[in-house]
Amino acid sequence: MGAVVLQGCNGEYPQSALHPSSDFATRLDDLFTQIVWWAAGVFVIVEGALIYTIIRFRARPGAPRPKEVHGHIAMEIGWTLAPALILVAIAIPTIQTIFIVDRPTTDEDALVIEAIGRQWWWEFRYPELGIVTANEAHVPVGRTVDLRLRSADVLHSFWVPRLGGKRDLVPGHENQLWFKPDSVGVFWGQCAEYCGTAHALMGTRVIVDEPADFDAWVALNQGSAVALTDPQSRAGRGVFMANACVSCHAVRGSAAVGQFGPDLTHFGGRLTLGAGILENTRENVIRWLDSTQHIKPGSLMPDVELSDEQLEQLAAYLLALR
Amino acid sequence: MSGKSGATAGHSTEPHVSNRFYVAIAVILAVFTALEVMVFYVEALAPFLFAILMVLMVVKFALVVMFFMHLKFDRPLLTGVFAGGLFMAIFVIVALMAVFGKFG
Amino acid sequence: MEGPSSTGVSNRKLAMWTFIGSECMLFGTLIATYLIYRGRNVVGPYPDELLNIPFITVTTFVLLMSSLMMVLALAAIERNDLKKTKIWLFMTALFGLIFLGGQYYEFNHFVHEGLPLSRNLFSSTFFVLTGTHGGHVAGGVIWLGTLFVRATQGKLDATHAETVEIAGLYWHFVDVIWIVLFTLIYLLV
Amino acid sequence: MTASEHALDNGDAGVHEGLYAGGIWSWVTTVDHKRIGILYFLTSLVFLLVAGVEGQLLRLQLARPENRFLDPDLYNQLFTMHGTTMVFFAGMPLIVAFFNFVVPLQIGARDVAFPRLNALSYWLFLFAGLFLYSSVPLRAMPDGGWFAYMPLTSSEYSPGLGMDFYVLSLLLAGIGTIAGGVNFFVTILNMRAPGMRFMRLPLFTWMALIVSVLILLAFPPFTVGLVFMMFDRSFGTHFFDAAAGADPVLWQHLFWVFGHPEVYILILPAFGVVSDVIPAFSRKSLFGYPVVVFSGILIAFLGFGVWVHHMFSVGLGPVVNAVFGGATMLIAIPTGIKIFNWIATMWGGQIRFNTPMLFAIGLVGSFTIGGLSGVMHASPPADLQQTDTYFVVAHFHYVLIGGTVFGLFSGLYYWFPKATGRMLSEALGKAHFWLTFIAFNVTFFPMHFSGLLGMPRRTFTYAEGLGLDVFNLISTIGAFMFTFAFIPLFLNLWRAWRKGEPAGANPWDAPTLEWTVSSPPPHYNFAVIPTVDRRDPLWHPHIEVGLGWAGEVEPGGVSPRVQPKEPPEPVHMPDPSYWPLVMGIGMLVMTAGALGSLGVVLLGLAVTMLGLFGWAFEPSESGAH
Ligand code: HEA
Ligand code: HEA
Ligand code: HEC
Ligand code: CUA
Ligand SMILES: [Cu+2]
Repeated sequence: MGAVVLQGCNGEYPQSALHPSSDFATRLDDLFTQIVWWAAGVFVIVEGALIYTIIRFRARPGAPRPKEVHGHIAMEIGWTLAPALILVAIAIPTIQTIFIVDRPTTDEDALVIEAIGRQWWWEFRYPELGIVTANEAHVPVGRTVDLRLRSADVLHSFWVPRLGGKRDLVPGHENQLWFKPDSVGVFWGQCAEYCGTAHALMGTRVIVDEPADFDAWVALNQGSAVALTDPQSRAGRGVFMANACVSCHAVRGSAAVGQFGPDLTHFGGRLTLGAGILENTRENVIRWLDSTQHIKPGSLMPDVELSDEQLEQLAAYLLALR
Repeated sequence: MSGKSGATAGHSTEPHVSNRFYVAIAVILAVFTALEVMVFYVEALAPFLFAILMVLMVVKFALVVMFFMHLKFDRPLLTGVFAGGLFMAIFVIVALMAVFGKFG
Repeated sequence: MEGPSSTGVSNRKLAMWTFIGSECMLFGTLIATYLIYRGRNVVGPYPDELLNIPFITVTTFVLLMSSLMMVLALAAIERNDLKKTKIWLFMTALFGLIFLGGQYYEFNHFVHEGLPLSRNLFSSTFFVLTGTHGGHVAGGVIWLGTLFVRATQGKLDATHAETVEIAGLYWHFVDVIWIVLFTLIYLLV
Repeated sequence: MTASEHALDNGDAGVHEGLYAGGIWSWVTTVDHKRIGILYFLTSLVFLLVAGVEGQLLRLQLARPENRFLDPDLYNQLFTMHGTTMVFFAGMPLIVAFFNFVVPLQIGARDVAFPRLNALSYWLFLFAGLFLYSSVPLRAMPDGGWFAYMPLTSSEYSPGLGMDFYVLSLLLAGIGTIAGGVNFFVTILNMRAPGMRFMRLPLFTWMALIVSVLILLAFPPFTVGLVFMMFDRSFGTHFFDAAAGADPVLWQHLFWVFGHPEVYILILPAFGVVSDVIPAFSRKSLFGYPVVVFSGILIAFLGFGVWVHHMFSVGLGPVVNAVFGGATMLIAIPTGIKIFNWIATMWGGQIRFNTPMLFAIGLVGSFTIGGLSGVMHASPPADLQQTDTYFVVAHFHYVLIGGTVFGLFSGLYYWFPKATGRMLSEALGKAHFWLTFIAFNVTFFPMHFSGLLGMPRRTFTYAEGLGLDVFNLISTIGAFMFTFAFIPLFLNLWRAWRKGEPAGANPWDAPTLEWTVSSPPPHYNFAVIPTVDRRDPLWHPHIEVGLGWAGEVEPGGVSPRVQPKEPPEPVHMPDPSYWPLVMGIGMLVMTAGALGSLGVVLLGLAVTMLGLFGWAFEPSESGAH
C-alpha cells in the first residue's frame, strides 16, 4: 500500500483520541484526563508504599521474628473509604457526561447523515440533501452532525477519534452519535468492531469544511455525474458499462445502478479509495482495479480481468467523475 | 463443622413424614394446577392473571422444594446452596429483561 | 471417596444440590431468552395459535404426580420396603416416559402445523427451552431405570436410601422447572 | 520457636519414587489429585507456549506498518486462537492444576470429594484442547475473536467449520469445568480436617472456593449461549438473527454475563497465591485476614453485576451505561483493600526475596496498573475512546499477565519443592522474574499509547501515517524478550528435576498444612488427619489476635505438627480407574461427530454411556464402606 495519505493536514496523529477537534471528543478527553490524574495519584501512593515497604522491611540476618499484627480496623476503614471517595469523584463527571453523550442531540439544526456499515466500507447518505456517497463524509465546521448508524451485515463501529468516541452499528438497530466539529481538516477514522477479514482496512474520513466549501460540495454532489470531455474517459465509461461494474456500482445519470458497492457518481472527488486505504490517484485506481484482492484481501469486490488499456481508460473515467 | 460431626453424615435429620402427608402435598399441587388453568380461562380475571399465576407458581415451586426435596427438614447449608443459585438466576433474568427494556 | 464430612451432609448429596444450584443458572438463562424474545416473532405461526393448554395440563399433571411417586419410593426404601420401592421407582419412570411421550406428540404436532425448529423466533426459543427440559427428563428416566433394574436384582436396600434420595432430588428439580415453564410458556402466552 | 523444630522431615522421598513411580498406564488411570494436578500443569504449560507463540506471531506481523508477513485471515485466526487458548486452555487449567495439587493438602484431606470425576474433568480439558487444535491441520481455525460476536460468527458470515470448532470445543471444556466446580466446592466445604473452620482456611483455598462458585454460576449462561450459537449455525434457528426479530446483542450479553466473572475466575486464585506467599516470606501472618476473605467474596459477587461494561459502545442508553459503569467502579474498592492488606502484611515483616515473593511483589505492582486502566474503562464515556483499541489490550494483559500469570509463577516457585521434593535454583528464578517483568512491561506499556493514538485492536495492519510505528515496534521487541524470559524457567525446572537440592517438608518455613507432609507427599497425603486449632497452624502456638479469631485448642485432636512416617492404620484410597477416560473419549467422539455426522455422535453417545455405566458399577475404593 505504502501511501501516506494526506499526512500533512493532520499533524502527526490523525487518528488520535488525545487531540480532540469536536465538542464530543473534547468532553471525553477532559473526563479521561481527570481520571488519569486520580489514577496517577493512586499509582504513586500504591507503588511508593510498596517499594518503601519492601526496602525498609527486607530481612536482616539475625533479626527476631516480626511482631504479629493481625489487623487494624481503623486502617481497614480508611483504605475502604479513601478509594470510595475517589470513585465518587470519578463517577460524578462520568454520569454527567453519559447523560450528554448517550442521548440524542437536541440541536434542531443538526445535519443528519446516515452511516451504513458494510463489509468493509461505509455508505453515507444525507437524507435531507439527497446525497449518497461512500467512505468519506463532508461536514461543515461548527454545525452539529447527527449520525444515524445502521449495519447492512455484521457489527461495525464508527470511530473517528478526533471527533469523538465510537458507537456500534448493530443489525436491526439504529444507533445515534453526534458531534460538533470545531476545526477544519481531514479526520481519520476506522471501523472499531471486528467485522471479518478486512476489518483492519475499513477506514473512513470525515472532512470538515468551511461552510462555503461544504455548500459547494453539496451542490456538486447533489447532481448526477458530470459530462465527460476527453475521449479517454469516454472510452472508460464504455468499459465500465460493458463490464460487471454496473451490477454493483451506481453512477447517477448513467445506466449503472448497482447497489452492492459504493456509489461512484462523484468518485473523482474523493481523497481516498478502498475505504481510506489508498490515496485516490491514477496509479492507485489502476492498481485497485487490477488487483483488488491483493490490495484489500477479502474485499467483496472481485478482481476483474481487464487489459492495461482498459484499466487506463477506466481510471480516467472514474477520476473524471468529480 | 468440626470433627464432632464426623460420622453423622446422611439423612437422619428429617422427621418421619408419612406417605399421607406426601399425598396431601400432591393433591395441593394438582389443585393449584387446576386453579391455574381455570384462572387462565376466566376472562374476568384477566387483569390479575399475571399476579395470580405467579403466586400459584411460586407456591407450587416452594412446596415441591420444601417437602418433596426435604429442604425444609434438611441442613440449612443445602438451602443456602440452592437459594444462592436460584437468586443469581432470578437476578440475571430480571437484569437481562431490564436491559432489553421489558419493563416499560 | 466418602470421608468424614465437615458439614454433616454427605459429599454426594451436597454435590447434587450444588449441581442443582448451577442448573438454576442454566434454565434461568434459557428462560430469560424466552421472555426477552416473547412477542418479537415476525413470521407465524405464533404461540397462541398452537399451544394446546388442555393437553399440556394433562402431561403437567402426570409429571407432578411422578414427583409424588418419587417421594413414595424414597419413603419405601427408607423403611426397607423393597417391593414398594420397586413399584414406585417403576411408576416414576413410567410417568416420566408418559410426559416425554406427550412432549413428543406436541413437538410432532407443531412441526405438522408448520412450526419446525428453524421456522421462526418462537420455534427456536420454544423448542430449545422445552427440549432442554425434556432432555433432563430423559436423563432422569434412564437414571431411575437403572435404579429400578438394580432394585429388581436385589442390589438396592435401605443402605442405598441416599442413592435414591439423590436421584429424587434431581427428579423433583426437573419437575420444579416444569412448574415454572408451564406457567411462563403456556399460561402467560 | 522456628518451624523446623516442628516440621517433621519424613526424609526425602525424592523425585523419582513415590508420587512419580509407575508407568504411563498408572498416569492414565490415576485418580490421585496430586497426579491430576501435575497432568493439568504440564498440559496447560504446553498450551501456554503454543498460545504464546501465537501472540508472538501477532506481534511479528505488527512490528512495522503495512507489513505483509501474515495474511489477514491467518492473523484473525491467530488472535482468536491466542485469546481462546490463553483463557480456556492455559489460564484456567493452570489454575485448576494448583487447585488440584494444593487444596486437598491445605485443608488436610486425602483427596478431592470425587476423584474419578476429577480425572474426567482433566480428560475433557485435554480433549477439548486437542479438538480445538485439530482445526489447525484441517485449516479451519476459528476466526471470530475469543468472544465470537454474532452475527459475524453465524453460518452466513462464517461458513466453514472454524466457528464450529470454537463452539464445540468450549462446550466440551465447559462440561469438565463445571464438574470441576462442583468437585472443588464440595471438597472444600466437606473435607476439611477437624478444626479447619472457614475462618482458618488458607487464603488460596478460600479463593478456590469462591472461584468454584463463580464457575458454577458463570459457565451455564455461556453454555446456553454456545448452544444457541450451535443451533443457529447447524439447525437454522434464529436466536441471533435480526431479520427474524431477534437481537444479535443478546449473544454479547450471554457471553459477558459469563465473561466478566470469568476474568475474576482468572484473577482470584492468583490473589489467593499471593495472600499465602506474602505472609510466608514476610514471616508474618496475613494482615486483616477476614477482610481479605470478604473482599474476595465481594469481588466475586459484584462481578456478576457489571458485564455491560464490555458493551458501552453498543448504544444501550444512558441509564444502563450509568448503572453498569458505577457498579464496575465499585469493584476497585475490595480490590484495593486486598492490595493495601498485602502491603500492610509486609510492613514490619522480615521480607525474604525468594522467587515466589518476587513474583508476588511483581503482581502487586503490575496488577495495580491494570486495575487502574480498568477503572478508566469503567467510565462509559471515557471508554468510548478506549474500547476495542490497544488501550484495552494493554489493560487486560496487565491484569492477565501482571496478575494471573505472575500469581501462578509465584505459586509455581512456591509449591514446586512440595510437588517434587527438590528446590529450584534461586539464581535462575531471579533471572526468570526480572526478564519476565521487563519483557512484560516493554511489551504492554506502549500499548496504552498506541491505543489512545488510534490503533484499533484485531487489525492485522495499520497505516504508516498514524504515528504508531514506534510504539508497535517496542511492543514487538518486548514480546520477543519473552522468549528469553522462558529460558531460565525451563532450565530451572529441568535442572531441579535432575539434581535439585532436597527440599524437606517445609523449605520456606511456611505456616499452612501442606507443609507438614513430606515432599513430595505420600499417596495418602496425611498419615493421620491433623486437627487444626488455629489459622497458620505451623506458626505461633499462641498468638494475640486483632481482628480475627482468637486461638483456642480443641481437645483430643492430632497436632498438625506431628505427622508419623507411616499411617498407624491402613488408609483406604480410591482405586485407579479407566472409566473416566472411556467416558471422556466417548464425549470427544460425540463432539467430533457434531461437526457433521449423526452416526459418529451416536457412536460417541454409546461409548459415553458405556463409560458411565462402567463407572457407576465399579467399586470405587477397595474395601471401603
Ligand atoms: C484477570 C483479569 C481481569 C481483571 C482482574 C480485570 C479487572 C478489571 N477490569 Fe478488566 N478486562 C479483562 C480482564 C480483567 N479485568 C479482559 C480480558 C478484558 C477484555 C476482554 C476483551 O474485550 O477481549 C477486560 C476489559 C475490561 C473492560 C471493557 C473495556 C472495553 O472493552 O471497552 C472494562 C470496563 O469497565 C474493565 C474494567 C475492569 C475493572 C474496573 C477491573 C477491576 O477489577 C480492577 C480493580 C483494581 C484496581 C482499581 C487496582 C487496585 C485498587 C486500588 C489500589 C484502590 C484505589 C483505586 C482507585 C480509587 C481507582 N475491563
Ligand atoms: C492469560 C492470557 C493471555 C496471555 C498470557 C497473553 C500473552 C500475550 N499476548 Fe495476548 N491476548 C489475550 C490473552 C493473553 N495474552 C486475549 C484474551 C486476547 C484477545 C483476543 C481477541 O481479541 O480475541 C489477546 C490479544 C492479544 C493481542 C491483540 C491482538 C489484536 O487485537 O489484534 C496481542 C498483540 O500484541 C497479544 C500479544 C500477546 C503477547 C505478545 C503475549 C506474551 O505474553 C506471550 C509470551 C510468550 C510466550 C508465553 C511463549 C514463549 C515461549 C516460546 C517462544 C517457546 C519456548 C519454548 C520452549 C523453551 C520449549 N495478545
Ligand atoms: C461483485 C460486485 C462488484 C463488482 C462487479 C465491481 N465492484 Fe467495485 N466495489 C465493490 C465493492 C463491494 C467495493 C467496496 C470495496 C471495499 O472497499 O472493501 C467496491 C469498490 C470499488 C471502488 C472504490 C470505491 C471507493 O469509494 O473507495 C472502485 C473505484 C470500484 N469499486 C470500481 C469498480 C469497477 C471499475 C468495476 C468494474 C471493472 C467494479 N468496481 C466491479 C463491488 C464490486
Ligand atoms: Cu467493520 Cu470492523
Ligand atoms: Cu469485565
